[in-house]
Amino acid sequence: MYSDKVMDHFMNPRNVGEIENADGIGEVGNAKCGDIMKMYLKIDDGVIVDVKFKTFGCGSAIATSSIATEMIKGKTVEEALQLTNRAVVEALDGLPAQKIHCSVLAEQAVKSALLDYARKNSLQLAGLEDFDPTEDHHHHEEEH
Amino acid sequence: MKKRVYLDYSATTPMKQEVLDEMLPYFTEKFGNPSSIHSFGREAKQAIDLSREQLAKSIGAKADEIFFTGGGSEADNWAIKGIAYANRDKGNHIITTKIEHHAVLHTCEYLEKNGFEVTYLEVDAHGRINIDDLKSAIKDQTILITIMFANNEIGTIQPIKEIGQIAKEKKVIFHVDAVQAFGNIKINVNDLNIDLMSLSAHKVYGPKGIGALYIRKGVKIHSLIHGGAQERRRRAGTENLPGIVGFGKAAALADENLEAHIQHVKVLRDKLIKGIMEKVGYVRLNGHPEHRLPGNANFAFEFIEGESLLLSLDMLGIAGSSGSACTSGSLDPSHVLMALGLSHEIAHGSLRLTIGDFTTEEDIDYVLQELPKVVDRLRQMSPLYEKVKGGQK
Amino acid sequence: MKKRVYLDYSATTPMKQEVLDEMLPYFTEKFGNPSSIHSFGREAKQAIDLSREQLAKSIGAKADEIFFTGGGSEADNWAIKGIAYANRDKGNHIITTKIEHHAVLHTCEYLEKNGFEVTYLEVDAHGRINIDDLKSAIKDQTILITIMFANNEIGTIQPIKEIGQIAKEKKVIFHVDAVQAFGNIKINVNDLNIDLMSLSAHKVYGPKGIGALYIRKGVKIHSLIHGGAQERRRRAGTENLPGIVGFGKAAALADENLEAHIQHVKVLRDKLIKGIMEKVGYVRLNGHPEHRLPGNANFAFEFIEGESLLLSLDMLGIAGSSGSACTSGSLDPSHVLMALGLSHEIAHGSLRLTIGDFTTEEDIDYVLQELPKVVDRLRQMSPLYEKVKGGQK
Ligand SMILES: Cc1ncc(COP(=O)(O)O)c(C=O)c1O
Ligand SMILES: Cc1ncc(COP(=O)(O)O)c(C=O)c1O
Ligand code: FES
Ligand code: FES
Repeated sequence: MYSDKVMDHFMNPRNVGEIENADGIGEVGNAKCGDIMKMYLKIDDGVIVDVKFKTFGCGSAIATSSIATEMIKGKTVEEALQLTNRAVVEALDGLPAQKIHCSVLAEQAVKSALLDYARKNSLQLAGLEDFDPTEDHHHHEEEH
Repeated sequence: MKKRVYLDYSATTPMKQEVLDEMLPYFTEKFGNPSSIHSFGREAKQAIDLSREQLAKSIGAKADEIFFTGGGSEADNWAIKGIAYANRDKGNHIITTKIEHHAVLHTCEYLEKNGFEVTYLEVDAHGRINIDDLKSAIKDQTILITIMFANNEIGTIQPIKEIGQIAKEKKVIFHVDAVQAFGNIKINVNDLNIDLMSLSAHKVYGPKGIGALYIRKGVKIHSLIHGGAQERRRRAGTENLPGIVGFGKAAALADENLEAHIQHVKVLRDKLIKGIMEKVGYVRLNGHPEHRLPGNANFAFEFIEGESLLLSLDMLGIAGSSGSACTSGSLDPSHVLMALGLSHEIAHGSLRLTIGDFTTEEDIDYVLQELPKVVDRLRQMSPLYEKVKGGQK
Repeated sequence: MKKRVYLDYSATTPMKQEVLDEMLPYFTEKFGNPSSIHSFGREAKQAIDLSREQLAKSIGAKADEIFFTGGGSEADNWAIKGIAYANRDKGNHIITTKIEHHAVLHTCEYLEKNGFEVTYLEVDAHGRINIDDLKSAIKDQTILITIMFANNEIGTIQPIKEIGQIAKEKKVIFHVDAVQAFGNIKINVNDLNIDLMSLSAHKVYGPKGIGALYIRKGVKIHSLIHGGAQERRRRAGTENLPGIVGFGKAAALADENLEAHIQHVKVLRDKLIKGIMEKVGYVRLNGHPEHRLPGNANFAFEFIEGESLLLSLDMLGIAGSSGSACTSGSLDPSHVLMALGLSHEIAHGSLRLTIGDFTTEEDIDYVLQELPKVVDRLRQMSPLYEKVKGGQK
């Protein structure tokens, strides 16, 4: 069902936890849908120097959060904004069709934390103009 | 090899060696078509007759009231559609519950699209229907009551005897999905006033792909599968000979061993429940405390999600199941857990562990040792648990 | 032990040892429910995926166009009812033939009682339809053409390619009952423009109680068995795991060995036909002389009745079948033989001997030695024969 990469990130998730006095915190999803992702960013000079997450969700939700933190750690804010759910899926060697939305959630969580950072620092970040972290992206696609 | 602990007996069971031994000759040697009049056909026919008797005996029915099907789902579909269409002139109303298996629910929904009206009875927090609700749901147009004997997820057993009594008084046909109950509860279709009953072999250490529908003599029903004259013209198709032989044997074994089986699984199940309740916080037992299948344990662990729990257990060789939406690929968690009134979050964190004849005390000890650690690890990752620890809850 | 010569391969086949070997682990060890996400479930799922590919490959389809069923009859019922109800808004007319298997005919008759109109095409003396008849039967309301690939009694093969071409031109869905043809004729669903096709494992040395429906991608169909999400939500019920594994293997073997199989059975069949024609008088071959299944021989012996013929052969260990009414317990002889225009008497005297992979030349020699004696003995008892001998005919 899941690739070895997914299982690795699920069983040994990287960067689990919280950051005190984080520069940006994002939370997406809701428990009703069965998944909540919370992302903490420490940002220094426009560079993400530390990132932590907590996730309530399925194996793929945990794995996507984990790999997303790895993918943005050490990157600039602008680079992190380029993270797409597709890139997350590729980095995990694929996800089952009905689990793609978990990767969307990971992208949203990162963006939502960056938005928080931007607001706190009164910055305008290109790519976040239309971003609405409360939008429901939990679509379980049906297989036919 | 890695340790493997199978605790998903309600999903399916391994076949017993005695059942396989019984079936083996019918694949390559005694392979005749039971409809054929030559010796190959006759020996096949005899084997089927014997199985039919074994099955009938195990539920207190007559052999000619047993009709073999391709499984429990076919039996449910046949019973419900077959009765609905055969009694269309009498009425169009069907009564069932909110916690039936999908084979019943989706069949009822299909009938709703085709001119039938269906009442889905609510259940209480433990998953039992209220008898008064049933009574008041019955009306002149009611042609069928279809209620499961015991639920596959939470194990809750319905008051079948009372329901049967009411159905009889009101002259409404009563179908029971006993796929989970069979082999776990003594069933006598006459004592319970059951008119039709669905069974499936793979839940009782028999083969997959074979089931049966008990149809009380005199009950008018349409066929679901038309064609040849098999099963006394009611269910067409060359008989699944080894499957039927295996089902007969499995039913006979289940009947013989019923008491010992119940005792064995109940002791282990109770140990499991007690252990988990002691070792893990924020956990509850779903389903009825007493009126439940002897081998069923269904827990709701707060703050975590079922699929990640299952996957973690699977890495440890422990096989269970969950009513989480993430497992099924559908948007909502199990309709059964929702019908109990559980919140989405709680329903998401459900874990069903079902115990069977091959489960050992060591298996349970292993689970009691590993499961609390897994729950803890996942909770450490959960943003919901954070709040509890932080005293926000 | 008494000699036993099985010549009823069209009724059912013994399973091949290779098929059984493939199935065996899935009863007691790899017994998981394919819907479960744990390791037991995943290994089951993988096995099913492989079988689906084997089956798809053998008919030139894609794996996701194969849906497993509980047998050939279920596949026929599903295809016909499922297409009829899913296309009810487009029309209510179905075209079939007079010589279909009962799984098709009785399903069509059932639909006739429920608002559909069915045209039953005539066949010629050899059992083939006339393509012009088909063309003129198609009208605006026609939603389905269902015609069997090869007939189970007389072995006659229909002009499936031409029919598929017409169906495609007229945009009518085309279902083929290929239960008898599969494994005996190379079939490619794309070359033949087949939209749906029914298969059954037990006719090709696979297990009983498992079949499949090929459904071309994009074809809209209702479910016959509602419930769980198995078979991509189209056919509910816990999968018959060992059955599916066995069917996959049987299909792969049939595909690999097709040429050798055809060669083997055809040589023996031709020897049988030639021998009988030479040794017995007043006999004819039913079905088409060339367009027929390689293993099928169907004789009409005048002046005698099929059941007594079968019983006599059975005493000698020879297993065959007959279209005689006395065999089936119904009043009329086989609808297939009647559709050929045979008189009742002739139809009554029919004997089908079908040859398979395990048939040997000695088997045929034995039949050629015994059958003429049996026919003769029965004729000596027959008042009809008396008249012939007396020169009254
Ligand atoms: C042409 C044909 N169609 C359908 C069937 C039904 O298949 P099954 O016996 O697997 O239900 C058979 C055989 O019985 C057959 O010969
Ligand atoms: C209560 C209940 N009904 C019906 C079924 C369907 O039986 P089968 O899987 O044999 O089709 C099941 C099991 O899957 C069940 O648990
Ligand atoms: S969190 Fe529900 S599918 Fe991933
Ligand atoms: S002659 Fe006896 S049933 Fe036909």
